[in-house]
Amino acid sequence: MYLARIHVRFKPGVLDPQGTAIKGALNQLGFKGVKDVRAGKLIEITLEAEDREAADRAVREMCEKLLANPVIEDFTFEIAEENL
Amino acid sequence: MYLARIHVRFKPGVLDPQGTAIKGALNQLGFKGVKDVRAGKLIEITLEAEDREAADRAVREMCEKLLANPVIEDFTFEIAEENL
Amino acid sequence: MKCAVIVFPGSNCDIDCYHVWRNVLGQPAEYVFHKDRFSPDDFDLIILPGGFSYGDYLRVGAIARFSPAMASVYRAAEKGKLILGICNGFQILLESGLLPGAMMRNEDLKFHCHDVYLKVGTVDTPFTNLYRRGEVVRMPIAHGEGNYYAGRETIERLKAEGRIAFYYCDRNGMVTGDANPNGSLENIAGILNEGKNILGMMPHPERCAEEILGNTGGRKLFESILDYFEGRVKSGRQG
Amino acid sequence: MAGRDDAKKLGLSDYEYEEIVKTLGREPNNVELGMYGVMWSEHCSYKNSRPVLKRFPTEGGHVLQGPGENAGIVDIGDNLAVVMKIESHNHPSAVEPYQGATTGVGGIIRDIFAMGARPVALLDSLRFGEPDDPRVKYLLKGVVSGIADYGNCMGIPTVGGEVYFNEAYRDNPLVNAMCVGIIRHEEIVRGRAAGVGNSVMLVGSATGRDGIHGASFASEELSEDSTSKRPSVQVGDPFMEKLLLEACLELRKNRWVVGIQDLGAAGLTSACSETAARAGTGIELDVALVPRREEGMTPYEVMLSESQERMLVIVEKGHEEDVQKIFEKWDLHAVKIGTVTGDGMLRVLESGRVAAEVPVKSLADGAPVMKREGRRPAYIDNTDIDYSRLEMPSNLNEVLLRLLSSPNIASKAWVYQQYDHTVRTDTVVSPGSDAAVLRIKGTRKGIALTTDCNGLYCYLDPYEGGKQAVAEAARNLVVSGARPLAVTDCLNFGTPEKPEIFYQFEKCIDGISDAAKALGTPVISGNVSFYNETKERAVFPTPVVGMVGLLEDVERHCTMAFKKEGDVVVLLGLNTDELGASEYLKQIFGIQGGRPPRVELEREKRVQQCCLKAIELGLLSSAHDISEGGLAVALAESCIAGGLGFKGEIHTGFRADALLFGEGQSRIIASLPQKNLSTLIELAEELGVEITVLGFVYPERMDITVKNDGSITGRLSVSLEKMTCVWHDSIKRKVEE
Ligand SMILES: Nc1ncnc2c1ncn2[C@@H]1O[C@H](COP(=O)(O)OP(=O)(O)O)[C@@H](O)[C@H]1O
Ligand SMILES: [Mg+2]
Repeated sequence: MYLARIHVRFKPGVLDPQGTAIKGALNQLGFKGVKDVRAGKLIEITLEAEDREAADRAVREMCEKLLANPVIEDFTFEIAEENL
Repeated sequence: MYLARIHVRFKPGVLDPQGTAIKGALNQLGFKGVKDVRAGKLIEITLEAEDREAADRAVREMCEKLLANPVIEDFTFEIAEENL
Repeated sequence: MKCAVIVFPGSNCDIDCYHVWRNVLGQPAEYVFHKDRFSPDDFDLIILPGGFSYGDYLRVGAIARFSPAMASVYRAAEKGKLILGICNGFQILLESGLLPGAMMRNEDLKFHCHDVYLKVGTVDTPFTNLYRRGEVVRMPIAHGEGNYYAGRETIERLKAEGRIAFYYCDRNGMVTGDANPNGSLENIAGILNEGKNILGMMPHPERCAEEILGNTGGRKLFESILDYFEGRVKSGRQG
Repeated sequence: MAGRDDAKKLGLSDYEYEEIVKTLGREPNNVELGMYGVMWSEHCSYKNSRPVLKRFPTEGGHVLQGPGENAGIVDIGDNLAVVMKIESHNHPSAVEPYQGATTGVGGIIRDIFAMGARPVALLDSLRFGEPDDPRVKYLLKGVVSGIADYGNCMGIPTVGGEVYFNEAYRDNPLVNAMCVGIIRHEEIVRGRAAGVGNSVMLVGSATGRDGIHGASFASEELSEDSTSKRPSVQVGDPFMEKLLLEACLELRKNRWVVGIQDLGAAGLTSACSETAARAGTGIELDVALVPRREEGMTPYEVMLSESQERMLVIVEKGHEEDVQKIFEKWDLHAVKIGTVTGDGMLRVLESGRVAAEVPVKSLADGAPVMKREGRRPAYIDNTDIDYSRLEMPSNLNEVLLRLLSSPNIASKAWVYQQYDHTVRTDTVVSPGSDAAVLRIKGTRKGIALTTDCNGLYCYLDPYEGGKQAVAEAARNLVVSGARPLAVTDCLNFGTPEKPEIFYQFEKCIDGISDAAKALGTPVISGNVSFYNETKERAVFPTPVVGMVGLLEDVERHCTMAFKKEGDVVVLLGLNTDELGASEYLKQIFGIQGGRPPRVELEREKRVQQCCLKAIELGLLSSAHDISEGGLAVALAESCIAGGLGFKGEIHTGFRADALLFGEGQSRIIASLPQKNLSTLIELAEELGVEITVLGFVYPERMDITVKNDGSITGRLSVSLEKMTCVWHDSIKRKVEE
């Protein structure tokens, strides 16, 4: 069993209204040191696969096909093996 | 400058309709090996702080006060030092 | 002129679109369930209605595009059939690549339900031919993610090719920042594909097509479609 | 076995525990006790309120279903009926505003489609502390976006409601949601487990551990450690509910459907015992058959889970697969979990082994009724104000602007523009006027909807306040052109064990009952929410009245907006010298006191008849009832809504501020073309209604001169632009700054 942790982020240059709002709220709460906030998605997938490489291939395909929108988003992921 | 990467997830047992919908879509797309999907948030914060410990303290407080909803969510984070 | 209204799980403007085409325009309409396929020749117009297909989970419109009915929509699109995506339907068209760009959350992160003014950007299309160029039309919006985004190049192309169907504007037709309800680039409210047989728009013409609703600004859009089609039938150019 | 101490932890008294032992003839086990704990909580059993609720008028020519089912039903002719109900989700929303509100909306929608009706509208009635408090802002934003996200996704327009701000609600916000459906008579389904041998099926979401003991939680005061009760908070999934809705509406078309019941508070326990109790049957079910979201759940947890988006369906034996087929189409599961029995027991098995066995009647209807005594609170007799000591403000323009920007009077657009109120293309009058009006496609008819209640009035005089809530609701419908039909009510109060609170409760109900009788609007459904109390402080008594009215011809609807320059503006009803409990006293003098305005029901009825008749005859251009802020604010609202002004002169024997800002009841301002005036005056005289010409619709400004015996006692002159500006953005400015 594999556990994939996927990060989906807005591409550089794409405005991130949610990140901006969070930054505003943090500053208002008194966190003055906050310079920048980016909001993205965390998607964690438990999957069965032949081996690590197959898992890797599958997850990449999932990201490309569904999990990230290439017009506005980038993705990265890491995969860990799980013993259940 | 520090870069904090924060993960916010639903607590175990809390309904995650988004994760369920993604899993359904992946299965429908033919990714049969997918056993479970959990959807969460990724928040990345660039902040200034005295030192690592101060950054750590600040980020923890942000999570508790704003970024995670303690009623239904847990958070974890990691902090890296950035040279700008 | 036969219209298909696609019903995705979570669609909720399907009955409204059906109602307008069937009862207001008096034309045949049918629902097509997302699990069903159809042939490109079965319908002359396909409407992708508003709503929250698949709960809008992950990204608006992202999951709907894989449904069997959408496979038929792609084929119909290729054959030049008219396709109208309203609100969530527009979002699905973007996700499926039938229209360029992407949709983001409204700039203020809030859902917006109110009337807006639209400036008609082009009248040289099957969907807008009865409007006057530059005409100001009032229509309701109701969305949380109508903040249109595309790369510079795409935007320039849309403009150059006359593919921006509607801009958000003020009551005098001025395209200003204040008149932009959601942060959409260039105040874009609706765009066309290259062939101009596909229109995606955030405002809801089906919600303003009857006197009793206090606004008939959207009715001309449906009448344009019918007019275009009947013109083609007459001149024998159908198909 | 479970003993007295366990009972106490579940909120059951020693006496109640004894009753349970007597009924069972033995000590209950842990599962059984848990089931009693929730079913006998106030939230499910109404044990404190039931005897008082009997005072409501619940019958009338149009009522097809009164209280006791999932929702009430009232006939509107053409073989159609309106299904409606209102419900509170106060406690969950205080802890987690977003999820609390979403699940509240989800729950009330299920009540409507459980009856077989398609939900066509939502309304929300909200109360918060003062909006400059950061915690209040957080609650308000969370609640509003929760309601929006759920209702919008369901495709049900949220067309009306209220928002009030008062310190009294600071720690206990009130979140009441009302849902309205339309149904053909033959499609009505009831929540009954009839027919021994029939199958009991569970449909919709899988069951998890969420919300266990939610009902008991709603039956307690909030305390510091309410936040540690957090597992009681459930997460809503509107997408799932949308599928469930469509599937259930397909299901209802079949004759073999015996009953449908939503799973709300107390989950399976409540759904099974109530459906069986209504039909006089029993149910045997096996928890092992219940689809789970989590592993290792005990029978206790399965029976008490309040996981959302689930329904119980009772079908004739042999039709289980037909049900499954319908649900499969919508990618939902439908599982047979049990059978209707004839022995009157709710028998819970776990893989065949008996885990609990309890008589359904005792669970559903057996909670010992508490005979509470009310005691008139001392404060009620100390609210008098010596008005002569209040100095008349020198600048009435400033007073008016101050009132228009008060969050209780200012535009609620910041709230309702987050709600989709135009989906379904039936919304003829959108939020922002007195009542929402919806057309009914395929007919000429329309319905009008509103919710109303002034908590301060109810606090200062519970009986008058209760009456006023009904009178105002009816008036809001009438000015929209609708004949009031029926009431659904949500009674929000403090802790009923306190005699002063119970007094408020009883008196409010008496007031509602008397007004409902007088106006011919029976109470067909409702909900009670007690324990809205923290740190010794209770909310204002807040009996929210939801009302539906009928327009035979929806084209003949009316709004409050002035329509045309030159129209005459008239007052129907009498101005009274009543400043008590007004927003004016609160905003300008910081006083929340005095006697609230009295409703004289006979006059109210006549004024309403006159207005309705005038609208039906097509005499009026606009009509608007006078409520918070009084005559001046009502005129300003008609100006703002129409983008026009007003100019007039008003004669009075009493103080100018009482005339302009007093909240005397049974008054309506209307505008009409000059040529209709004489007909209107005749009509008013015929019906014995006072009518006064106030002035005319003008462009751009509102100018009012108040005269007493020929001499000027007050003057208002404000530009439309100024009024619009302070009124329009006030809430947004307060909440978002
Ligand atoms: N929470 C809300 N949700 C939807 N509409 C609301 C809400 N609060 C107020 N409104 C709308 O704003 C308008 C004014 O509300 P209110 O001042 O309570 O009216 P009234 O005094 O006539 O009862 C009404 O149309 C009402 O439906
Ligand atoms: Mg009113």
